[in-house]
Amino acid sequence: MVRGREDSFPLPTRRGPRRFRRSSWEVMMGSSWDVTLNVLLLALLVVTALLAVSARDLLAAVIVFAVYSLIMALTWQRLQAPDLALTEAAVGAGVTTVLFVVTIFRTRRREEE
Amino acid sequence: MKRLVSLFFIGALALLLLYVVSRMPPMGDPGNPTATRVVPRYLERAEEETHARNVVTGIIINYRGFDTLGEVTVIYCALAAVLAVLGREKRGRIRDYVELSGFPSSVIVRTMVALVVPFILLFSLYTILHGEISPGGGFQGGAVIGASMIIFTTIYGLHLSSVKVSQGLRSPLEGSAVITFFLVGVLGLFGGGNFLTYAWPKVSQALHPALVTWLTVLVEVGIGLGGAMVLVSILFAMVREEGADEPLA
Amino acid sequence: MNLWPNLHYAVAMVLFCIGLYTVIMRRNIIKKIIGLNIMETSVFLFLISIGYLEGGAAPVHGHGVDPSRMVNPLPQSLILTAIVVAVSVTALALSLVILLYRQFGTLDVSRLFREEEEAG
Amino acid sequence: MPEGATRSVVPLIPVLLPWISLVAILLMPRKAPRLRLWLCFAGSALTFLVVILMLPGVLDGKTYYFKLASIVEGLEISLYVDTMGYYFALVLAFMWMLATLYSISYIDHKHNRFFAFLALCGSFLIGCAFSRNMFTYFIFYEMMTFGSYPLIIHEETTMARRAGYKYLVYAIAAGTVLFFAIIANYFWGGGVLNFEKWGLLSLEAASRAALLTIFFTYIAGFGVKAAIMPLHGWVPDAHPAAPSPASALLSGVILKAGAFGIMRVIFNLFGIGLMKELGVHWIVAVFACITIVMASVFALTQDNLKRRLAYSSIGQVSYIILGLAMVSQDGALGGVMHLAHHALMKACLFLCAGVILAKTGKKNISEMRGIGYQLPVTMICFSVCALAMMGTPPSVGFISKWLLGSGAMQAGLPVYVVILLVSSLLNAAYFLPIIYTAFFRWEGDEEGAHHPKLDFSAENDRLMMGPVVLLALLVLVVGIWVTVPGFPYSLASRVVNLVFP
Amino acid sequence: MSGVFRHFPVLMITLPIAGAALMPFVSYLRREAVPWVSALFLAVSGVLGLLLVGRIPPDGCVGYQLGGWEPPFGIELKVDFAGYFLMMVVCGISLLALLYSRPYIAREVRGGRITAYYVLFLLLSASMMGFVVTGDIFNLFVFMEILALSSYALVAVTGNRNAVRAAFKYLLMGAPSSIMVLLGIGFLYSVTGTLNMADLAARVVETGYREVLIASFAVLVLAFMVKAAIFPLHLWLPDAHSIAPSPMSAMLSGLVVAVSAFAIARIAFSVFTVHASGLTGTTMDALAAAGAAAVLFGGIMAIYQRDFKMMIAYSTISHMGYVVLGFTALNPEGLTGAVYHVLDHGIAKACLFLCAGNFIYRKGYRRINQLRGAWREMPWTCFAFALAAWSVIGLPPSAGFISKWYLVYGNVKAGRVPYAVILLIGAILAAVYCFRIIYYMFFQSGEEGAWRDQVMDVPVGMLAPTWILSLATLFFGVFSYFFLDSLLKATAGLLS
Repeated sequence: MVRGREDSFPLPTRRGPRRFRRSSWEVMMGSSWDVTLNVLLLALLVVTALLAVSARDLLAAVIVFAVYSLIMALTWQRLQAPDLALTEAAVGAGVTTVLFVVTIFRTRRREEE
Repeated sequence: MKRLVSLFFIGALALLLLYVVSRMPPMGDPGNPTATRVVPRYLERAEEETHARNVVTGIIINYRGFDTLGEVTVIYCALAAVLAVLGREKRGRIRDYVELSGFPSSVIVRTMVALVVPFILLFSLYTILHGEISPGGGFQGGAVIGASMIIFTTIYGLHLSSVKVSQGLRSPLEGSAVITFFLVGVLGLFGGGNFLTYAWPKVSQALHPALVTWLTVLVEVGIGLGGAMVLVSILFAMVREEGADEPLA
Repeated sequence: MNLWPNLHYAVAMVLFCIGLYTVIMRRNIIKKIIGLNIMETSVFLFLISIGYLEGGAAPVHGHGVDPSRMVNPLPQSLILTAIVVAVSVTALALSLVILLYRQFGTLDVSRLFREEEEAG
Repeated sequence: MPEGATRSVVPLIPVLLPWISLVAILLMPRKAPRLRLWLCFAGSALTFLVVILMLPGVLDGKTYYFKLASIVEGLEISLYVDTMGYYFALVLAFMWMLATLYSISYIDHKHNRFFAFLALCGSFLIGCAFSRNMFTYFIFYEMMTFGSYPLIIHEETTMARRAGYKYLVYAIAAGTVLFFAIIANYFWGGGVLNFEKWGLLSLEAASRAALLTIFFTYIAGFGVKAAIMPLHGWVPDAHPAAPSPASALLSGVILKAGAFGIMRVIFNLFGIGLMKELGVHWIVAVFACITIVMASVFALTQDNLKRRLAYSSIGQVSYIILGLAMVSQDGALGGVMHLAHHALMKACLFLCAGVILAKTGKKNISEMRGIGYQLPVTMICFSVCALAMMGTPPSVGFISKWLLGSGAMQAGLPVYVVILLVSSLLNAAYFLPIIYTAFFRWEGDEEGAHHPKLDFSAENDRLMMGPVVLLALLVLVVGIWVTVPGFPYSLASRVVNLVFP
Repeated sequence: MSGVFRHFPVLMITLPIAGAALMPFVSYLRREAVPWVSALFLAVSGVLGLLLVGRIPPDGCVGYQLGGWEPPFGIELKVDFAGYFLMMVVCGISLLALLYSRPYIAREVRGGRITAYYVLFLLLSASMMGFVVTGDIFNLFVFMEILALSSYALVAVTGNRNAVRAAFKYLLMGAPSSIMVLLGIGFLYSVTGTLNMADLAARVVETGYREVLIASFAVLVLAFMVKAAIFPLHLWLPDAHSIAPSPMSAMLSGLVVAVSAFAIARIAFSVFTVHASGLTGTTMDALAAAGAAAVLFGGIMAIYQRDFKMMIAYSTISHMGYVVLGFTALNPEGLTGAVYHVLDHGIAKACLFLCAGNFIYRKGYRRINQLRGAWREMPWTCFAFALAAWSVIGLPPSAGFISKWYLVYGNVKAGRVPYAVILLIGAILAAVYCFRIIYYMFFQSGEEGAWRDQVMDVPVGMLAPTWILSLATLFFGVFSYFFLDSLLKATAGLLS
């Protein structure tokens, strides 16, 4: 039953995986702006993550984490996931950050040595 | 030493994962299993089956509604958990709260927030109600509401906001998401279908689009309200003054 | 191993390991929770990029997009659920942190557990 | 459903009857303690009666079968009365009745606990005797093992506690080994453990190595209860620690449960044919011989009476094992009969020791000079049984030793006869001094003082003296009129004729 | 299964959830009605479950398509006999623990949080029921998260420092493992493109991408090992289980870890069909080794404990090893042993923890050597404890004996005699630590004033659940033949 349903939607067979590997390369190299933007966002993700992890001032870490979430939202937007971008912006960057901030205000701001 | 060992292990893990990733089907390839297996049905049929133009919403609310029931249960559970850990504020005990001082709240900011918040709320309402047409949906809207409440709180302090969104308003609405979802599911049973069936077999085909749409909107609204209230309650529970617990009963 | 076609996956894995490292190694518990969130978001990124389709469009009908050119909506819906789960866990963890700080006056894991040795 | 068996509820009755005692203990008003105890005795007596009533049927070769529960195919909890099981049941029901009677006046504190667990053990033991397969046997056996723990530590002295701890350790280890043996048997033996055949396993069904594993794990598992050296460690501690009726049951019946298990293994599960094929029974026999000799030697060195008796029990139970292990008809007959005979003798001896302890408070043999004049009847019964242990005719001990000897000859191994003679000499060496001290020594005998007069005043307690005298008489009667139906020979010979077609 | 009965499983899962959502109203009306109402909800789903008796075919399973969407597209509940069995176990034990909580919890939990306690309790049991019968792997993840959240919070609910610390430790190990589950699901999805377990089972065999599949299985097993506290990853368990309020410890130790261990079996057998795809061999061997280590480690640690709740917690670690060794034997007997062990271990452990709760409630004692002579004052509790310990050791005729029989037999049949021996050694260790307590309770007399001479046991409201559980161990031992045939069929079906 499942199969039948699947077969009823023939897929574009002109691009098999093998040819695709090359063509993906072409696509990525061809539209260099997209590629650079993607790579830039991913690099920023790693950088912000490392910063958020390594900052000794917890508040700063949280803010950097909010930035990380925003970049994540951007990445997802570029991955054609607008719902998630919206959610991450509202939840990841908004609610989570505020929760962190509240916690820091209730506890202490700096890591102890 | 311990540091080095764990670094080593995590590095090894990273290499392993990267290796696995390198053996995965290439990203974005129309030919890879994820694109060919179940999805085409969703993409082709979602519109006439779930009457939601936004396929994601269709899947969330309809195809995989049970997951979303679980999702709302999770966030309700989170609220219960936070309350079990920190305790809930007494009804109308405003002095339990502390100011979230530390943010500059000049006149400009206050007026700006006062002006902006209503629009945010409007936007979130739009997000909720148009979930099945455009990106967004119940929980996003709820999160936005919650976020706006939280901004309002951080600027105007809990005194005011706790009056505006009092516990008497919140506590009935917190469970609304779960209850709405459960009721819709049970209605599905009475409609002659399975649990969480939206297009009731007992109702004539002609009415199905309206029925499904309205049920979807109902669920979305429930999720939105519930999510927002839960988020706000969690925040309020977290900023409570310590020692404001009820005595041991 | 050629990671270029799967760059998003690779970055997700790297972030996952960063988060894991934080959870395991950092002594400050708020840092641990930040690491937890980084792990979660990395996995979300992973799943979403699994659902990505080269040159695809957002899975929303009505803009005249051919359904076979839409990205995979299933991971997106899963992740939507998972984000909610993540924020719930974070909220609970943070409230635990508040309570711990009330009772121990420290956010440092080593101090918490040193005291445990004394207690037990 | 074993072929030829009549499905009936009869086997269940003696298993359930002892619970009357429990109900009595639980429900009887606290004001009437003696009444409670008598009800316990009534329960045990009824049990014995029911077992006796089954005798004619069993002598006609009837077998009864009752199914309690079936776990899965081939693995059921069911009762089954064949001659062998009935034989054991008869012995233990009798012993247990006498022990209960004796306890009524012997036990002086915590009656409820003691009698409750006495009843439980009786029920479980009869369950062992009547169990249809090794699975059921194991279940009852384990429950019996742990049910007898409170009997051993009843006194709650440090010594008793240490003994109980040792007992538990041995019992748990043995139970685990046994469990493994049963699993292995179930897996390699074709998924059935039933007793009704004479020889269930075969070299066709399982490899030799597997069979050897099963056999020796079984022997090790049951050997702890049957006190085969070097697994005997708990016995010499448990017997002196336990109150005398309990030790009488211990060496009279509970040790025999292990021996009976080995009997089931050799006769029913493996079968004589397979035993001969495997040809490893001599190893068991060697262990048995070592136990017989060593136990007697240890017994020589003991001054505590019950401890000496305990060591003698270790040796005597190994007679049974030896009889089974020399795979010959008379040997088997002797072994099977010795199960009952030794129960009679040793129970009597322990009960005498109990009387001595209760009336004079003396534990050690060195203190017992002239005790034969304070407790004449007791010491006469003691002497009778002691002589029987040495194998002097006319007594049960003589019968079983004679049969074992001829069995050794049949098996063509006269060395066993030598062993038996040596052990008889050793028995004499550790029993005669007791009698000598009791009757031919007295206070100031070196000074030529005349021996004290006999006084029977101390032995006025009928509840205690009754069982002692009865057992002593039986030792003689059963030894003289051997073939009376219902006496051990009538049943044991049937068993052996079935085993050796 | 036809007619209205189709809907019962899903109702069993969702009714307690709805009840949890209604609980704030109830507490707003009458705070003291909360326990009874929540018990009512659980009881109703229990009754629904009982009505299903005989309607679940022992071989094969009943699928229920939520929203009427056929399997690969919608979510499906797959109620096979083993799942149904576990559902009933969860329901029964939760109900008893819930009833027990009513008198007990008021001592330990602040007034306002009692409602939250019951809400979390309902969510916990509902999520476990969903967890064992869901046929969709992401749905499994969702239920696992509800389960995890509610257990973290319930460990900390008393709010005393050690409890909060234990809960945080639990969270720090539990949350990453949840994320790893999601990662594993991602791997699995990326190469199969589906989430339904049956569909996955079909796809896993067809598709290539061996490395990815192996990686996903390893990640999933690792994650669930944390949840089930299999030996090297057990660190959170002793604190959490010993410090949580006793009915909670009963739930956590009796059900939560066991259900997680069952999830490993579920994934191994009904997703990565073990025999069909040779992907799981190494991981399963490693898992079995870990299980064996757990048996020994847990048992030995339990012997050295001074706090009896701690001891029971370590014994749980050892028994999770039993379960793992059972289903890694990869034959119906072993799997049956594992499932049945989940049952009887659940009952016995719950009973032990409730007994411990009784001691704490009445005397506030937590140390083992304080139990000397306990039976003079609390005979009923002591007898219940002894019965449950009997089953934990696995002595006949308790239920533990039956499951031990099948576990050892399954391992022998799989030719893994060393593991069988390890199981038996585990039983010996159990005997050591259980008999020590039994000996203290019955055959020793504590220091003066530790225990009164007249009987003063806990109130009936607490005694009844304890005794029902302790008698249940005997019942499921003696009448095990009611279930075992069907279980053997079911597990054979699960394996083939």
